[in-house]
Amino acid sequence: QDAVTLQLKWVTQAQFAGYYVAKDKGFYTEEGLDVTIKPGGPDVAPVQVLLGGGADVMVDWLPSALAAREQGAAIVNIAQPFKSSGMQLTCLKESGVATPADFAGKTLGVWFGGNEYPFLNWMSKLGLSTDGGDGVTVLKQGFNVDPLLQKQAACISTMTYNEYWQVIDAGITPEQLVNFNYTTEGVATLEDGLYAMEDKLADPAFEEKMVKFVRASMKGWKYAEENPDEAAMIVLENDDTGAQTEAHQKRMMGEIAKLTAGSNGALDVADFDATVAALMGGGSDPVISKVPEGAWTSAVTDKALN
Amino acid sequence: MKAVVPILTVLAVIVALWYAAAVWMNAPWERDQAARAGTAITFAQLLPLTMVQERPVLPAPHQVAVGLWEGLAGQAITSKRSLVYHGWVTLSATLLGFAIGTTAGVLLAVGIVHNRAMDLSVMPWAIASQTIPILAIAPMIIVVLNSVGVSGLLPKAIISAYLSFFPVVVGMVKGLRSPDAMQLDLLRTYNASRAATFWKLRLPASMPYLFTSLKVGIAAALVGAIVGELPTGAVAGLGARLLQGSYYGQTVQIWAALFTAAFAAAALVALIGAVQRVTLRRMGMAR
Amino acid sequence: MMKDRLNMAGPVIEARGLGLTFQTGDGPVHALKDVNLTIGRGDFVSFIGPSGCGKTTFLRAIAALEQPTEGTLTVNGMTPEQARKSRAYGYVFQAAGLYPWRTIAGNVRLPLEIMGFSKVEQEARVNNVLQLVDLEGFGKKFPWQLSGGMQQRASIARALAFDADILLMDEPFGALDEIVRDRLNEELLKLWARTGKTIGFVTHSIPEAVYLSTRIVVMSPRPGRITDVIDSPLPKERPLDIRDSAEFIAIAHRVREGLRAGHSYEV
Amino acid sequence: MMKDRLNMAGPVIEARGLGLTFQTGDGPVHALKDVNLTIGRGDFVSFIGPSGCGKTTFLRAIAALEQPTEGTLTVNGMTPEQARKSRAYGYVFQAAGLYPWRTIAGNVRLPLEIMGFSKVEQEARVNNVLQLVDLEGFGKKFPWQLSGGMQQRASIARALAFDADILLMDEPFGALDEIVRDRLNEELLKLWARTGKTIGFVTHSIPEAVYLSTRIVVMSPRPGRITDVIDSPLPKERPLDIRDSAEFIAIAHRVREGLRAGHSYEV
Amino acid sequence: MIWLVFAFGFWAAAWALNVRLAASSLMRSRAGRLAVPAIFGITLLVVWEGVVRGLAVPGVILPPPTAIAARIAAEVPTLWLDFVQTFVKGALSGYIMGCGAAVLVAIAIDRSPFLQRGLLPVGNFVAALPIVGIAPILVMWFGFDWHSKAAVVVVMVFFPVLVNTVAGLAASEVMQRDLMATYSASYWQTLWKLRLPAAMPFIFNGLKIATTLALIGAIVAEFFGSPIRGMGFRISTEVGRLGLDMVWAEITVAALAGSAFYGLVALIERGVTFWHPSQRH
Ligand SMILES: Nc1ncnc2c1ncn2[C@@H]1O[C@H](COP(=O)(O)OP(=O)(O)OP(=O)(O)O)[C@@H](O)[C@H]1O
Ligand SMILES: Nc1ncnc2c1ncn2[C@@H]1O[C@H](COP(=O)(O)OP(=O)(O)OP(=O)(O)O)[C@@H](O)[C@H]1O
Ligand SMILES: Cc1ncc(C[n+]2csc(CCO)c2C)c(N)n1
Ligand SMILES: [Mg+2]
Ligand SMILES: [Mg+2]
Repeated sequence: QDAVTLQLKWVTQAQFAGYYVAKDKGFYTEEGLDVTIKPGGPDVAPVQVLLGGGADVMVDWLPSALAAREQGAAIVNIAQPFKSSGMQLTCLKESGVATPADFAGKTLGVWFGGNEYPFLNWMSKLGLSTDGGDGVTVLKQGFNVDPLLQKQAACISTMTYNEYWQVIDAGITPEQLVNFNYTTEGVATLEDGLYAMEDKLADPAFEEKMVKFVRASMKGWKYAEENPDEAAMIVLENDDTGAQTEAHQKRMMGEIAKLTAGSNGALDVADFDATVAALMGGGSDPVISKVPEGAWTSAVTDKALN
Repeated sequence: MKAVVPILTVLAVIVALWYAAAVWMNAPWERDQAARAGTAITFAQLLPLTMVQERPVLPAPHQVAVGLWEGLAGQAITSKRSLVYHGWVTLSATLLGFAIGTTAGVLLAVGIVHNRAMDLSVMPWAIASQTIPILAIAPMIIVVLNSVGVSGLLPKAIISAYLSFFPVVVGMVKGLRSPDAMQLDLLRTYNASRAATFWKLRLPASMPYLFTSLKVGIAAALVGAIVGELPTGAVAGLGARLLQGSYYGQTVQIWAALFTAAFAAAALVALIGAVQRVTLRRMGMAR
Repeated sequence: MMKDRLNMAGPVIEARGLGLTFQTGDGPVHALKDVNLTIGRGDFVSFIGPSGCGKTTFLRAIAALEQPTEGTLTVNGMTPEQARKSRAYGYVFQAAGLYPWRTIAGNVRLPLEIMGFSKVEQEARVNNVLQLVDLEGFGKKFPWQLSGGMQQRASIARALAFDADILLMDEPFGALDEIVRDRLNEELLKLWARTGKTIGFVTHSIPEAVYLSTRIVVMSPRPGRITDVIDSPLPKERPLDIRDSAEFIAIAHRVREGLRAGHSYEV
Repeated sequence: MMKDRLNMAGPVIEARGLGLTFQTGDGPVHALKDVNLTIGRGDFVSFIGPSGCGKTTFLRAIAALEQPTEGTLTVNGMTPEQARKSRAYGYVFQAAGLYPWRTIAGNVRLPLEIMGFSKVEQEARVNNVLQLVDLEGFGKKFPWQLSGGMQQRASIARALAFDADILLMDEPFGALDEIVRDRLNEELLKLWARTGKTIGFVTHSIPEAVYLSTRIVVMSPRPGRITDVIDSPLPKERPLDIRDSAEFIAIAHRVREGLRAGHSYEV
Repeated sequence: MIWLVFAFGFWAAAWALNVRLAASSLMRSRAGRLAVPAIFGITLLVVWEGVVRGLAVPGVILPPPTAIAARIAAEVPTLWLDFVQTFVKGALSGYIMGCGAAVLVAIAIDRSPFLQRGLLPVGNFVAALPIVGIAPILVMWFGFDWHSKAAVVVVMVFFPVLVNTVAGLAASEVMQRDLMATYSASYWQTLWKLRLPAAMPFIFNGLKIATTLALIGAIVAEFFGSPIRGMGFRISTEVGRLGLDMVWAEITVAALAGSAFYGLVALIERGVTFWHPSQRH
């Protein structure tokens, strides 16, 4: 059995259901793989772990992966299970935000640590500066939705599958909220993809391992899409902290299924180019300065899916 | 024993203040909710609501108590929802880190006391090392150790050791230097070797300092273990509980984990205190 | 314990043109200057002089705890350092300085452990000296369980335990009241008579110096010099009431005069 | 400072059946028992007795620093507590106990600040008492820059600065060498003769007690009792060599005998 | 390999030099005493550089000191902005408030043994609450700007200073207090003229410990929500961007600022407690 270590971008939750399902249902074992799944968290930079040799493959967002690649980290997208973006900006209606034109002068909560690129890109498209003044005041949002509930920010970043529901659960009704979806605003970027080291991929044996891994993972994803409740329970069992709740994970799985629905695992080049274009158009301070070369490969998915 | 009444009194006052603060801090949310619903709310209606919020700004004491009770006693201790289980995960890293940190601290102190070059060069840098924000380098330590194949308990323990060695160094240097000139001169008149001076004078004389710094050190080790749990992917342990709690806005869970950590620290410190009393009494240094 | 028993005939301690200067923040302090003194085997020499005149410093130089800056100092014909290495002396500090984590017996045993006596020998000697200073039965107590006077005696026992030829005592009885002091003076004299040790003894008390010594060294301060060396004509056997004899009073008077001369005030 | 100058005729300090018991971990310690003593205005009373007999305790009780458990104690006809509040005494502790963060002048000035003397008055008094104890020129130094003897004198100056009627001194000269001690004894006598203060004085030295006092109180330990009160027939004018007079020696002898009786040994 | 050999060769040479320096008479001069730790520090940096280059450690895991130095030089304005936000606004204000409050509370409870017995154990318990748990709560309470950072610092420094001050207020000797009693001095006179001066060595012990705590507290609190400036903010975002040289640049600033802060307090201590034996050797 070949050992593979997967580094997640965040803590154990239904966002990564496909991998847990594949492990739990024995899809990996069928491929002859022994997969270890390492949860992430706000203090984990998956690229660092990958470069440090702590993992063979990781889940990351394309913007931060491309930024890392420009920093000299030779990582390559080998598969893209997520088709659509789940990121949005959620605002309290009472704060007076109805359209993006109302952002000026408001405080907006943003995730940093590699997740800030789509937002910065959007703001530069809107022509809003992000260092206060006549633009917007940016708040580095912590782990949760408190800034909105405590009215420290007019809007905060949420994922359709997670934080948005936390706001709802806290007792705020959808009618009291305004959502700005990144896809609708035309600034969506590719989210959870699978990445590996370029030099390791040059080794056919490793590539073969990745092929098996992607094939089994996609099987897991499709199973999860079809059996969301079971998938959620599998995730729950794998949560070592015991902090997740069943209701929340089931709902999250339902939302995640919408994002993975359009993907068979292969990267859609048009989506990739759209993300790159968005990142390069970031005004005076673009996220990446030149079109990335070799940042993705279809070699793995080609073999895995045929 | 005569401390019991004062402590209980102080606790009672704190709990009372805490309840008052809980009402005060949780009330705006209820008022906002009422306003959003377009209704008015009286204080009498509001009061009970502030005691039972799902995501309170400040949970009421009984909410924390219930959270603690469920976490500690309401689960099988092997359950992932048990605070005993998570407490043990953190505690094992704490103890290992404390052992490493104490050993390193004592050895460094011995070196500093016996070697002037070490004295002059190490001390300022030991101080500087403690001004480095541990949360910033903890992920790097984990990654670096990971890349050389070390994972699991040890990386956490090393972060915990990083925090606990410093008080031990400072205390032990002070302790090993605490013999006065006359006590040292006495051994010189016997032409005692450095080793004899160490074992028969410096080490016994340093015991009170050692225990004091061990108390500080073990509390620091616990904090280190918790910090070390965050960048390991928050798999298990009190740090993971804290993090997950804040991620999902489960205020009560944060507070329960927080209190468990503080109880653990208090228990560890008390344990060292007990060892200290026994040792010092044996040595005739406590009266 | 092979001590150097050569030079039985020669002087035990010999200082020639001895000087010792401390370098301090505000300039050098001349603690000793041009000190010449010869102490023979079996002498009981007292040092007396105003505060700060260098008595302690001189004793410490003999014990190689300070380094003279001028002149020569020999102990048993060796340098003080060599003598220290050969464990030639027992030193009683002004304060008892017992290690608080050791029992009384443990404290007395300390030098024996360090010098590698056998366990049996250690036990025997500890019992022996504790008896000598009237502390049998207190071996298992810790220092703080004893009165100041008892602690002082334990520290004397500690210095006697390994039976060094030379005994250096720095105001050993300073903290005791007159009656206890008298008693210990008698005991010390008896011990000295019995063992024939060479003793250097610092005191502030003129009667004590006269009562105990074969020679009294009077010192004066800034810089510390020897102003008078008085050989005592008193017999070796000295009952306490010898202090009322005319001879005694005469010597005491001479010491007092010497001291007063040294006190060219201000204190 | 309006001190209570009533009762000029009555006794200054009067103890009747005074007892003081400390409650300690291993049972009560009877520090004082059935102490009866009357001290009149202008008396110089010395307390002498073996270590632990309660001398300090008695002095502290007079100064209202300890609470007697039996009997009565009055100072100037008031309770010690009231007397303390009316700032009736200066107290010299056994150790100098200067505040290290204050200069010598600052230390002497301390009671004056507390009692609200004017700045000018403070300066004048500080200079005055520093001169009295031979420390002019050292006012700006810190305690650790002075020898032990000088510190001791500074603490005496501090107690004299505010001119209390009663002076309580607990072994004030214990740490000094004989010559300095003699000199300070003379000075103290002069001061006493000049000011007519009432002085309570603890010492371990028999000659000192005899030389200074109008009355000598001999105490014995466990429990602390007064075993002898000796009224001195010596004249108020006392040159140092009065100590060689037959009268002096006789009193000293009586004190020594009293002391020895108290020492029902072991130390 | 060459780099490794060079690094360890340098280490050995510098250590030998330090051993000689430490034994030499140069140690009496201030420059001599500064030279030894400086040489040691330089050695650490050289070994670091050598190891990173020798083992070809990727820059995104551990950058070499030269890269960090270059980044510091290039980013002075940003570093300054972060320093002001975190150190001046967060750490310093919290330090002053926390230490001030601790001393005042210590004086207040000093009058009551009852409160002391009750409050100190509870205080020790509160002091054991891990900062990583408290920080998110305080950020929720006090907002994301520097106020919450200052609050975290207040919580962190309060108890060490309180405990030390209480111990210090009890540190005057019986005899020194008795002296005041013989003067029939009032409570405030005794406090002002005796107990506070006598407590200073202890208070400064607490104040020194508090310096490093303050800086760490302010930085760590920024991990849990902050405006887009500050040392903690920069560190956490740059880790995500793999800007490790910038991370280390901030760490360097933190270490320098922390050591300087510590040094400053130690210097004030020297001035205030000049009379204490530990200051006089
Ligand atoms: N380590 C030192 N550094 C500087 N000066 C010193 C040191 N030790 C002693 N002195 C000075 O040397 C002189 C002699 O000191 P020493 O202790 O020998 O006096 P002493 O005669 O023993 O006095 P005492 O009767 O007070 O014990 C004093 O002036 C003292 O201040
Ligand atoms: N605070 C206390 N608690 C318990 N016992 C005490 C206390 N103070 C003094 N004693 C005891 O009271 C007795 C008398 O002590 P005190 O200090 O008055 O003796 P003293 O005559 O001054 O002796 P010295 O000559 O040693 O100064 C002693 O046995 C001592 O142990
Ligand atoms: C410091 C921090 N960074 C990111 C997120 C939000 N987050 C959690 S999961 C996820 C998507 C990838 O899993 C994102 C963006 C956060 N809450 N805190
Ligand atoms: Mg001396
Ligand atoms: Mg006394």
